[in-house]
Amino acid sequence: MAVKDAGRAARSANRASAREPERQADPAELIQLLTPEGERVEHPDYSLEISADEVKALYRDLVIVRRIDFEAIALQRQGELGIWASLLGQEAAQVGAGRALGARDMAFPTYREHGVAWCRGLDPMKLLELFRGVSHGGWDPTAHNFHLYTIVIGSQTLHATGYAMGIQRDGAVGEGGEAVIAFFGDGATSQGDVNEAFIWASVSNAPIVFFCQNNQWAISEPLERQSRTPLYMRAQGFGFPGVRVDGNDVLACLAVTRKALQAARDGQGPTLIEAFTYRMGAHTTTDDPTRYRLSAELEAWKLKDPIERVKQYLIRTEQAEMSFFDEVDAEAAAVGSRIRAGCQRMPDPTPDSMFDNVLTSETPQLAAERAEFAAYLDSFLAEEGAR
Amino acid sequence: MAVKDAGRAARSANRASAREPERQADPAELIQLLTPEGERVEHPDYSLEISADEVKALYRDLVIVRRIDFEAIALQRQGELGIWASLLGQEAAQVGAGRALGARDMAFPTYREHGVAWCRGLDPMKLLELFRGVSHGGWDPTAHNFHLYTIVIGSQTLHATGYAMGIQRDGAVGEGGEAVIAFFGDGATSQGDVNEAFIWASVSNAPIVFFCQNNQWAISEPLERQSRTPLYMRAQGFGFPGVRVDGNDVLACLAVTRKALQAARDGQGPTLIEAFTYRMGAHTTTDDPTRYRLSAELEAWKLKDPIERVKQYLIRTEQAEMSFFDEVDAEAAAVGSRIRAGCQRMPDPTPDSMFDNVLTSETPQLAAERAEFAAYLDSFLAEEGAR
Amino acid sequence: MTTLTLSKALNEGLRKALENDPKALIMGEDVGKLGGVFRVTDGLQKDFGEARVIDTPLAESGIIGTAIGLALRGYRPICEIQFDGFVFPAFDQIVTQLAKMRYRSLGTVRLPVTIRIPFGGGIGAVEHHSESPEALFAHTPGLRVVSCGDPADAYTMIQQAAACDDPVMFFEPKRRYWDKAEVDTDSGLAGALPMDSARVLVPGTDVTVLCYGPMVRTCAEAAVAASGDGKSLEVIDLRSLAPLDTETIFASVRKTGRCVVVHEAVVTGGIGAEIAAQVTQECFYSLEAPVLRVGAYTTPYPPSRLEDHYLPDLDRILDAVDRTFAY
Amino acid sequence: MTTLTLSKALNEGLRKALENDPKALIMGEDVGKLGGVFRVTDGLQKDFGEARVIDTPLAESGIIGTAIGLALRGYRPICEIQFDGFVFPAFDQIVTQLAKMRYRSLGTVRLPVTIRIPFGGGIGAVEHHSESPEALFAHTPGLRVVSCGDPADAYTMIQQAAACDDPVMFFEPKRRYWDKAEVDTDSGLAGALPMDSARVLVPGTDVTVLCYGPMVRTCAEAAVAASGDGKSLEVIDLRSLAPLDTETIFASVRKTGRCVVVHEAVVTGGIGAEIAAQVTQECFYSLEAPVLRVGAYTTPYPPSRLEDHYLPDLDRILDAVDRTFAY
Ligand SMILES: Cc1ncc(C[n+]2csc(CCOP(=O)(O)OP(=O)(O)O)c2C)c(N)n1
Ligand SMILES: Cc1ncc(C[n+]2csc(CCOP(=O)(O)OP(=O)(O)O)c2C)c(N)n1
Ligand SMILES: [Mg+2]
Ligand SMILES: [Mg+2]
Repeated sequence: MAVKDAGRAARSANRASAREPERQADPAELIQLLTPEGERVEHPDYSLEISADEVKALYRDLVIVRRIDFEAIALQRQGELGIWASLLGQEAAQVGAGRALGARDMAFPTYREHGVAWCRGLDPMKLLELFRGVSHGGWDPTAHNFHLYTIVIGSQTLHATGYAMGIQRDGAVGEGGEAVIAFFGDGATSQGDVNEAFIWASVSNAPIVFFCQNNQWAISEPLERQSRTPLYMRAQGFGFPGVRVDGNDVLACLAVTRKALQAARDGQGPTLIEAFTYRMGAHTTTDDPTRYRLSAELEAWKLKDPIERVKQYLIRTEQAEMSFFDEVDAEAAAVGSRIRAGCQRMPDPTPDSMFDNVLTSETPQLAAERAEFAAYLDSFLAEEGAR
Repeated sequence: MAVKDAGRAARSANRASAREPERQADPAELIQLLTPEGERVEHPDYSLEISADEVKALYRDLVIVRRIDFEAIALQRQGELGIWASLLGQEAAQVGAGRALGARDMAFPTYREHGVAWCRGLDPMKLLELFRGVSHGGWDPTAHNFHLYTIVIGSQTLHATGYAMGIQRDGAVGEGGEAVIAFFGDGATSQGDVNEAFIWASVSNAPIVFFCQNNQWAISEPLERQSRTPLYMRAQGFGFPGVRVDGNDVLACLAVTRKALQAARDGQGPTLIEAFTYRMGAHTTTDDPTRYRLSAELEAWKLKDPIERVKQYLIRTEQAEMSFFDEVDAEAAAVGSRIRAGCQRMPDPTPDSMFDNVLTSETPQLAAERAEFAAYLDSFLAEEGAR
Repeated sequence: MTTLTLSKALNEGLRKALENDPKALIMGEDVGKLGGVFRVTDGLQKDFGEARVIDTPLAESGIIGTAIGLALRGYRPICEIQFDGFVFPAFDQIVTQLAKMRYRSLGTVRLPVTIRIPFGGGIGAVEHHSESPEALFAHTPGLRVVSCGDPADAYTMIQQAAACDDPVMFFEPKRRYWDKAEVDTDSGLAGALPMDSARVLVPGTDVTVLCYGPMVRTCAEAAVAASGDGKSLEVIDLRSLAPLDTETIFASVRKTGRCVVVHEAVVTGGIGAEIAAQVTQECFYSLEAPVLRVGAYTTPYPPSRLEDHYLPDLDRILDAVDRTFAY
Repeated sequence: MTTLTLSKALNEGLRKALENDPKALIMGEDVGKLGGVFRVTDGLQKDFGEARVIDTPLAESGIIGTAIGLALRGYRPICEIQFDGFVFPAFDQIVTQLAKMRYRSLGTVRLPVTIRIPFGGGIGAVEHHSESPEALFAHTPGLRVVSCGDPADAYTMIQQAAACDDPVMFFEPKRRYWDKAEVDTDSGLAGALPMDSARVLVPGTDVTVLCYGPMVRTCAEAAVAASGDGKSLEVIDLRSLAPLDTETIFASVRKTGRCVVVHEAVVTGGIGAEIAAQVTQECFYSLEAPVLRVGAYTTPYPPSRLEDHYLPDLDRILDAVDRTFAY
């Protein structure tokens, strides 16, 4: 009874909050340069001069990162990986943003930016190490100007902002300047840290681009749980521009990110980019989306596939032979088998290594624990020896 | 040398961020019903029907709360209080908002809302207890629908939002509904919690008014440290309305807060009100503003004094005799001497009371500590007895 | 009596809590349609509605902060933190607000807020999904900190936590979610062992072994193994970490004269330290050996391929037991 | 040699740090023109500019999060948390990011970030301004946790912290900011006692008294008082809480056979618990009495009018010393 009442109150509460869920991007506000059908369209603010070879290079990236993702999912199924966070559907957003970056720009990813990792030149094996449980990442962020994956939602946006403040202090803003890009999801926008990053960046006018991949879902939570306005609008309130781009359009993502990065390098401060896309797969390999979303939604998005439209464009405009697509597929397959083989061969770290790199110098206490552990392990070998 | 470089980089960085500091409210966006000169002006969206008696009642509140503040500062100087956070200059914002509240509405203050406390009917002695170090507040929030003071910046905004979600679940939105008001400062807007409160409130369309007293300073930090846009604009990005009101205009604060509260009660969700005002005193009695701001600024704001303009208005419109002002002064003086006397008489809590109210039932461990402490105290009495 | 997994037992306990008190709420990330990543809230939103089983935005400080507000309005929120490693954004609200508000209000405010946290490792997860932060909360006056070790306790203790008028940090042994056992879902809370009492799980005479959460089963197995080589372990499931049921602990140690504390958390500054200090002070003359602690090394949680080396296991517990006899 | 207050000694130490390394930065709320609420950064922004002494927005998570980013860019931020009770909004960034990033990166990343925290009570402040949260950080691998007890150490240790390539939680004894002493500002760090070494402040033979931060002076005074009734206390300033200088601690306890740990923090789960556990294990046969702990009771910090009852003082320390002789 009382339960019922609460239920009723609830429904009314929900009614009250039932503003039209903002899920479909209003075309007017969605920046697009390549339609789902593969037609090239112009945008007043975002012209893009791009050669056939450049488009083909992007296509190659898209196909390869999808293949890496595909292989990783298979490896997880076979028990070679503990878990995998698929980027399926977000290839264009990641390749577009990734290829917009200059060598000296710095990228701060979440745990899903495999496509950006590829563009930065990080060996996919490094990603597999993490998801296999062999390391927590363990690559050198300075090697490819690609920071470690960050799993705690939103934390990296503050690291990115601080890094950008460092660029200012190095006097590396303006002519030949450097910029930072911070990746995060739609769900992350609810975290205090992300909002604090917006504030720090705007107040210090830091050279940073906030790249939000709005893939419509935070695990099982639809965007309405995080916001009742389009996410790109958040930026205005903090005093810097926000734009929404078709996240399945690699050309638009490239153009919009390039422009925002250049503005940052020139000292014009931060930009928020909302890449409107869709998580076509499960949140991770342990997730079951059938519990919370309809397959119809997926079907609708399949028509906006980020790769197919580029292929159609290249074919329609006769910028690529069929052989090109076969070559790319073959290359992707090669990358796939390389990482599959590499993953199966990947050794576990030595037990003793778990004591490494806690601090720059090992404390006596930790040294003692390390020794104790070694002795303990030996005791078993001894036992076995005894047998 | 390297230091110099950094310095130079810094200045360029600072130059980069030197957007015009947004300190003077653009009159266009500042809602005002009573000018600093005491002239009644109309505003298209905020009409206010108010009787002479009602204005006089507001005047009385303003004078009394300033007097309470004045006494408290004196008591701190005399060592009767450990510290005091003065509301000098913010009386209109607090009385306007405080008097807009209905009996069933709930208020969540910071540590400076002495004026709101007065409007809610909380005995000022309770506030003195806190600043004297006799309690951490200790009043019953339900007695006057006025929550405890919260010192950790921003925390209370989430409590207020949750409380508002409770109102929704009680079905107390709509006809004869209830609302919540959360107070916080300009500095608080940088805290993650405040931004999360904005998100929760908008997503759940909670019946809440966010009342930000922008007194231009967060201790020594001017508003530019927290934002490069007017604070009321933050709301738009989160999907609810934000308005800026002349925080030294009690009529405007009353009208704007009333309207926002009514919208909340009616189920129209949250509103952010930025009350543009000025902290005329030190941050607290331990602060020394001369270290970080010019007295000229204070002089300029004195011309906008929240009390004087009401007095001028009452006189000019002949709504009050001179005797009225004398009566109010006398009443304020009486309140002043009552709290002065009460404060000096205020006993310390019993030592044993520090063990009370940790949990709803005392754990054996705490009971043991309490006993141990008692025995320890007795040992001294014993010693003294022995002498 | 029905056979339930620990996670299903929690689910049934939560259902009872929602049935018994219309003010009880569940809130967290993905607790609705998904039923939580471990399915602990499975089906509850369907049956009790979105107003009582609340899918929140993705921010832990917001979850706890609004839960406090709901409690001030008379509700009894049961919050889920999705994984141990994600409680930290909420740390400020828990430590400075939730734990202190009753004290601050001189007892006029009650905050019946339960915070459920799946904790501990052993499931091969990535970073931040295998932490054991319980000691941080046990060092914070104003909070109750408990942990269940088996399905039966899971079923009762979650209901006791929900019914408690104090804030309760409720630590669920993640890797035991799939453990099955008989649970009596008909019996009410009336006769149940209080949430803050420890339980002697395996009576014994030679060494007292103290544990909680995921280590309870491991220690019970250690007792069996030890009895093989003629050592009698008394295994005590602490259940409550704040307050500690010192009466039960001291009684056992006075009897056995030896004590080993086992937890997954880092040994340095962990619950075991507090227990060792108190046991030594109260049972000084009974102790044949110092209290030994078995737990994680003083490093961050390692990559999962190494977690079996990092976490206490049967062998390391028996090793510690042997060492107590070396004194 | 010049006579400096502890707060001025920190100020001079910070100045040296900024002079010696162009990458060193100071950041926090009100650290600029105001010089911090305790004036520890007084005059530094004037002399080093706004780029190196950074007035931040009002958000602690933002301060530490951006400091991490600045460190990744090669800077060495020294952050100020205005009061102990306000470190909690930054807890997530400290515990999940700052403490773990070196480990996560297999050593490729260094995060030389120092976090200064005025801590402890005794100044008659309102709630949240008198906390002692150090144990929470000492339980977190990947952080160094230190505290200075006098102006000389304040001057050297803050420079050592700034020069350290690891994250350092630097706890400053708030109520001792105004204590004066001779400080040798000419001597460099070369010959200085390492930051992670304890110091035998008062040599003695009967009881080892361990302390840090604000309790150092109190314990030294207790030693004088005790010598009056013929008891010789050996007072050790721990200085480093993570790691602990156990060598110095154990050597002293093996000599005296008795040990009392003193801190302002809540005894339950405090640093004293870890020390008691380790000392008992390592000095089991030397101990005449259990390690006793003197600290705050298991309640939130009370209103300041009661803090003198809540905090350890000379009498309670002597009382504990007497009790160790009762065994
Ligand atoms: C602080 C924190 N809370 C909870 C989680 C658990 N979690 C992992 S991913 C995720 C959803 C993130 O959604 P979104 O930001 O949209 O990114 P996406 O996964 O869609 O790319 C959650 C809740 C976490 N990793 N960190
Ligand atoms: C989380 C936290 N950090 C720091 C402080 C210290 N502090 C107290 S008041 C204050 C400034 C607050 O400024 P604002 O929000 O503008 O409110 P005002 O004092 O101006 O009314 C600061 C930094 C605090 N109380 N809480
Ligand atoms: Mg998402
Ligand atoms: Mg202010």
